[in-house]
Amino acid sequence: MRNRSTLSLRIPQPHRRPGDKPDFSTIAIPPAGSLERPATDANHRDLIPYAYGLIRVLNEDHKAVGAWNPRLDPAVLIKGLRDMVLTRAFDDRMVRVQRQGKISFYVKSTGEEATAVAFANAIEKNDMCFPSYRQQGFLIARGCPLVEMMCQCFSNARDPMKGRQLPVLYSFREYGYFTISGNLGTQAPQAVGWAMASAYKGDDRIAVTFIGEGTTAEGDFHHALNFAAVYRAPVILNVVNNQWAISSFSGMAGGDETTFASRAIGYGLPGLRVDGNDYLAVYAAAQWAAERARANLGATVIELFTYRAEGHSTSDDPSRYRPSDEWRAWPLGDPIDRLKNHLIAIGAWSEKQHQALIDEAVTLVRETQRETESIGTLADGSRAPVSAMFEDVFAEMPWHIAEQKKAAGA
Amino acid sequence: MRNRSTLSLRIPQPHRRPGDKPDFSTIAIPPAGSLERPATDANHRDLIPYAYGLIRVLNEDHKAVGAWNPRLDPAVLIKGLRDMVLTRAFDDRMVRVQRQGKISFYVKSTGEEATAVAFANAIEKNDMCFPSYRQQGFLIARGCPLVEMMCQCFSNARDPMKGRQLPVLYSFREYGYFTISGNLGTQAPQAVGWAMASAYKGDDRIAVTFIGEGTTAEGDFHHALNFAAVYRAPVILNVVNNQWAISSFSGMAGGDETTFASRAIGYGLPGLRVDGNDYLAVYAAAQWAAERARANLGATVIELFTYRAEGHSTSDDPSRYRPSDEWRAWPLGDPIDRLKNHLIAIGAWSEKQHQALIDEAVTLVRETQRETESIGTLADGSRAPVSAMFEDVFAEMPWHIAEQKKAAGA
Amino acid sequence: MPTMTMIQALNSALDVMLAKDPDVLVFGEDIGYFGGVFRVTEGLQKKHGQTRCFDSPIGEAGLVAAAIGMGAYGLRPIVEIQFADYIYPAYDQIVSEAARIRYRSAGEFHVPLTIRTPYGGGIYGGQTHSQSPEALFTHVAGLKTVVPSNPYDAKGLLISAIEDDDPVIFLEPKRLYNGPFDGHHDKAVTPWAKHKLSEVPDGHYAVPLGKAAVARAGSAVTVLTYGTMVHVAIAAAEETGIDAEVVDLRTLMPIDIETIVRSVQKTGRCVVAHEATLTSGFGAELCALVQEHCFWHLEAPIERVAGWDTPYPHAFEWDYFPGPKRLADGLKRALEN
Amino acid sequence: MPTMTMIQALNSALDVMLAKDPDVLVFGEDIGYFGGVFRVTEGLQKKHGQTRCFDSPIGEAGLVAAAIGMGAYGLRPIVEIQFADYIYPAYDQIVSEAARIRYRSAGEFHVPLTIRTPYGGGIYGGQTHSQSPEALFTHVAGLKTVVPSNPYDAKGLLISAIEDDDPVIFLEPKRLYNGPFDGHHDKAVTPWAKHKLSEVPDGHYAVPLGKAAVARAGSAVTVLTYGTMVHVAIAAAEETGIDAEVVDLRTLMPIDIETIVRSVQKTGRCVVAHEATLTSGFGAELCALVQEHCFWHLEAPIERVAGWDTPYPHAFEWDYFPGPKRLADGLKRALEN
Ligand SMILES: Cc1ncc(C[n+]2csc(CCOP(=O)(O)OP(=O)(O)O)c2C)c(N)n1
Ligand SMILES: Cc1ncc(C[n+]2csc(CCOP(=O)(O)OP(=O)(O)O)c2C)c(N)n1
Ligand SMILES: [Mg+2]
Ligand SMILES: [Mg+2]
Repeated sequence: MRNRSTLSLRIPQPHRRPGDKPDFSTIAIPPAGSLERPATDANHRDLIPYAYGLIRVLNEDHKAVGAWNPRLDPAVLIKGLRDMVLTRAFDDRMVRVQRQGKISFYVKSTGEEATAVAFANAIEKNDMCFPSYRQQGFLIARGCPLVEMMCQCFSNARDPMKGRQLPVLYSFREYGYFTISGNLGTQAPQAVGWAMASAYKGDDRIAVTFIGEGTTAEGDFHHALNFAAVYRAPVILNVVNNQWAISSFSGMAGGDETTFASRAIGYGLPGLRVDGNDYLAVYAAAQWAAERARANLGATVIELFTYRAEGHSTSDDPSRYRPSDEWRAWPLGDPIDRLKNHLIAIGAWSEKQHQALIDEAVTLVRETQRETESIGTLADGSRAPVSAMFEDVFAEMPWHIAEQKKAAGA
Repeated sequence: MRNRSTLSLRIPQPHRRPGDKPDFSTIAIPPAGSLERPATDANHRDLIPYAYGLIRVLNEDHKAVGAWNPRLDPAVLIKGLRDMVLTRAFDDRMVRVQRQGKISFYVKSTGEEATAVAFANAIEKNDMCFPSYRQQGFLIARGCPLVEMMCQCFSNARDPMKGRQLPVLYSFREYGYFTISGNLGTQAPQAVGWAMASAYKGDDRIAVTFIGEGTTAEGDFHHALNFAAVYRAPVILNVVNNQWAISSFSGMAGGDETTFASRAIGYGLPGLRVDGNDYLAVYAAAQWAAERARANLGATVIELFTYRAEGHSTSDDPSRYRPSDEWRAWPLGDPIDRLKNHLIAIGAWSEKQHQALIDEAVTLVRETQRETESIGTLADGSRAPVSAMFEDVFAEMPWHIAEQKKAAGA
Repeated sequence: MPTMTMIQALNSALDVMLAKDPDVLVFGEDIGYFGGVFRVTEGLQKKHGQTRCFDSPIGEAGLVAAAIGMGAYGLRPIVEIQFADYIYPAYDQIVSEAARIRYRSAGEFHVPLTIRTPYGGGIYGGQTHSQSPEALFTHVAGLKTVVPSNPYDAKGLLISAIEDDDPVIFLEPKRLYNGPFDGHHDKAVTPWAKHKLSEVPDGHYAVPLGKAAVARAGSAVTVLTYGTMVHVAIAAAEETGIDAEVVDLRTLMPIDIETIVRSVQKTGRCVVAHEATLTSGFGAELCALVQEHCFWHLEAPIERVAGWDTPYPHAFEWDYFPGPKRLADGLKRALEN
Repeated sequence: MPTMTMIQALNSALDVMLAKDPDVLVFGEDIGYFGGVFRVTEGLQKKHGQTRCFDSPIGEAGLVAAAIGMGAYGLRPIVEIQFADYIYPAYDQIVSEAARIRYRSAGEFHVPLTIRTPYGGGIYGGQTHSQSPEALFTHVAGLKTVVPSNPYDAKGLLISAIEDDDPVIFLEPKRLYNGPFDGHHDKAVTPWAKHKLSEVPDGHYAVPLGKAAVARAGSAVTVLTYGTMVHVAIAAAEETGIDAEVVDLRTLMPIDIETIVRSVQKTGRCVVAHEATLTSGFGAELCALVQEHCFWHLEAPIERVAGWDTPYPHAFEWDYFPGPKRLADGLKRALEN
């Protein structure tokens, strides 16, 4: 008999828990500008290194460097900065509103604003977004009226979802924002189908979807990659790797073994790994992938490497499972600060202007809240009529639902 | 406005259909022995090239060459040859039996015998196989009595599955063969769980699973890869790429875009691409992966590149969707011929011995059929008692099933 | 009028809709070049082109999800699940997504999706080619569930399903594909051509969803059933001489309560029959509805005739299948009291 | 005896079984270090070790499949699905695999698997944190389905489920985790400590599967129910003064038909109640069973009180939830005739 070693079951564990010092020393951060920008029609095999690198544009001196620099007009950058600042102000306010018991639930995107905002600004207006629940920045960048978003969160009489969805699970067709599901991952292969439909019709619209790194473990992520590859669908599949999935660190989704961008390789798709807190890098990667998709060359997977700065949602207390000051140690910093510093470095912005921008955002959000509350809140009884509960199950109400509606006195 | 190209939907199509000449010119076949054999504890990143190469041992002169040569004793090879010949004889006979209306359904493994047989012979007896429906060679190599297999196919009174399963959907715990599901792909993540259990118990048993290339599109294949990677499970995940999934060519599963072995890369697993009709190459790859697994280094994905020589099942007529003589043009040949020629080339075998082996196999199968039919066939009324229909739904029969059993007069 | 088998009728429905509406497309495993394992899509790719009728990877969740995305874009996708037994991997996309998108988006998006799939036993398919999962869909708000029993209805109902703006689960009784089947497996197979409902117009017509048909008029007892079991029920009535009224429900959700109530109030007795396992089958809902709506008319307990509460075992095809004998027993029990 | 909340009782069941049987292990999303979003597994990883209680990737199909493989090896895995609403991706593995492996392998393999999952409404969870999918499991041959309504039963039933050699779907009424809830959402929350069934022994004990309990004795009408609705039914009886007998089914499959029949034969009237959508809900099966077994004792139609046939909408929590008022109306209707 051979001398056999005994097996043991390996359970991945993060190397930092509450009480530990934050430690990101194992994370390699290549210098900005170190990667070439390949042609958008490059063969996927030649793109493999991009799944393991990190596309970065903003360097330590706040300069935009290297081939991936999208060379954007300062006005374009200032719009992006404004969208991010507004997103953060909105998030901050909504959490406060939740703490006051005015809404039941909220999900912040703090620290990851660049991922959604840069994307929204880099693609075309009639492209379609299939979001998870953390891309409010996309909606804000697209100009969705804050009051509509807030009425949704308040489930009040003007909630465009008629009180049927949890706060944050928006649907805004007008702003190219698909109805958010509470079930993780389902949107990704739907985005592929939507993109296939655009190709089928001979249109030029592309789809963009966002999925959390934890959710890449769902079968639906695989289906998205596989269908996108097989039918060469014009879709961009973003993995927002914010390193946490509620209490589970990214290693639970396989992140200790390899990058999430590398998931693309096995389907013959390009996978780009991008500094998700670098507005310019995200913007550039989005442009690259959109150009490739529109040229009928199919899908791109983009891993947006970032950090979930706050709790998973208002129901979560992250200090139970990770050092509470980790975000401050996160080497890729804060996307808002980084873009602000860049704009200042190129002479297009100042601290004063920035403070004014924040003040303006905070005021706007405060006024929106006032307007929303003047319509009403679920807590004080403002909501869609009870009859709305029975509508839209089908296009036409069948007899049994009509009877139930009657029984409910609605 | 930018000048945009119009999108179009791409539907993959094989480059050969009925009436066309078989054409495998696009398939690159590297020479035998051209790949190094890496250490079994190599880092997965360094193994990426193996997902795109093709591990081959038997060369054009029927010699075993290169680092992957497992240097097996001729007696060991002759056992493998015998197992393959017997598998083919069994398959041939069962199809005839089906055509005679004695069984309802059958699935051949012709042309792919090496994939299952070499594996069975390369791993240990108490390792566990989670098969699809085309690994009868594994069972035969493990010494499962043919009469038990045949009784299952005949659904007769001695069918060990008590008439509950379609022919071919075996379960043989004694031979380390997990109960086959009619639902594709479900066995792969189950194999991972079984392997996790072995590791949990500190045992040294490993699991092996087989999945068709078409079935890699199921979510369960992804779950198998992901769970195997995350928990570093001692499991070997084989993809039998026989290039067809009923009428669908491998491009429908993404095979036009990249190799199936490369699916491993995105999970940080090694992926080996192997000449599936080269008994020695399959054996060697199995040994490599088993050694790695037993050393607590986790899973390996192996793409076994082969060709489905016959119809999908007895319900299928492949001449409807592919050139009927394709198999003859298949450049990797017939696994039985190749091993036979190798044994002859090394002076351990002769054409005469081979013919005797075939005759012996045919006789054995014929006698087994006689024995089986003497027990009976479903068509002539031999089967498990009707009460068997109601048993084993639960460990203990609940009242409502007992009542139904009574109502059925069973 | 031409006569058609159920396969031809379904093929014709797809053909008509592909020709009529450029937003209709059909995809699924093996359905393109090959024409499907039951040949329902035969010739459609050749006639309408590769992007109108094509193969899919073997990933039921992915294919339903892709169809949902297409539906959201504005297309009218029709997908085939090769056997109803293989629909479960897509169950989350069907239940959590297709069924709820209109509701959760307050009507901003909807999914005009048709999922066709062969169901039921009678072909020695064993436990994974014989299942009848209809009750798993009728429980889900937002789905319609349809089961035809003859070529004429099959075509008309499939056209209605495709034209419907909500997701429809369209269950095709595979044992009826090539001929009516009354459960007498030992008798010679009857061709559809001999059945009056095999006369099928070539062009477009619709059989409305939500409307049952009285397949056999009678006054002694009502049989509520659908799919293959319609023929079994008629056979049981003829053979026993029991004057049963056989209601072919055709659509399970929304159910045609009026036809049900009218019949049961007339007969005062009721048998519900399906191939699916008894417990929590759709027959349970029918029992509940009938006793709710017709309690004071019922002269005996409602009898259920159904598949046993076991998987569908290969060697026991005709012991499992609720054939004319079991149905006749059910009719007799319903008349006993 | 200590009093426990339902969470503590469930935690204690897991703790006892982890200590007793080295082949028991627990895994699921966020259940290891963190202790689960509802804290049911709190402290178990610390006490029993990382390989006994650990996190899983977010892939419900994968986690159930892995547990099936473990069960085949000889372990007794317990998995948590974070919310019952997220069980659908695992539906194929549950229905086609866990439920059928014993049968299809003729007993060679079996799967002693327990799937725990919080279900039901009452916490403003919206449509994807409030569902009651029990009927989707009771229809499947080979699965047992259990729903406790109090801490004592929760612990005893969970231990029975873990020790059972077949797969058990263990549905935990999440609204009862921290206290009994009778549907009066506007009243102050009652703690479990005030309820007699919060007295829970520390050690091992079993409440057998397949046995109902009479939660309130009565003679005017029988209420068949389970989970949260047990408390609602009791409240409705107390508040209306209707002498209802409330049967807490506890196990839905296999169902305790004797207790049901005994009660309905006594009262002659019956209401079935659940949170799940009405159509094809488990209440339909209860109606069918009751009218089959007690037809001649029934003095009025069986009434169903259930969730509406819509998704569970966030802003209409208490319009959707079948609270004491709807239950009282059901009782009255059952007594009217
Ligand atoms: C199918 C399904 N399983 C589980 C959940 C519960 N859940 C909600 S969010 C979440 C974590 C997701 O993490 P990740 O994908 O990384 O996204 P992030 O929250 O970090 O943006 C989990 C497990 C769910 N909503 N749906
Ligand atoms: C979930 C599921 N979907 C579809 C089928 C129908 N089906 C049976 S075999 C098969 C093709 C499988 O092809 P592949 O995986 O390449 O295996 P091979 O037959 O070539 O060995 C299909 C589609 C099934 N059995 N299960
Ligand atoms: Mg995350
Ligand atoms: Mg194949």
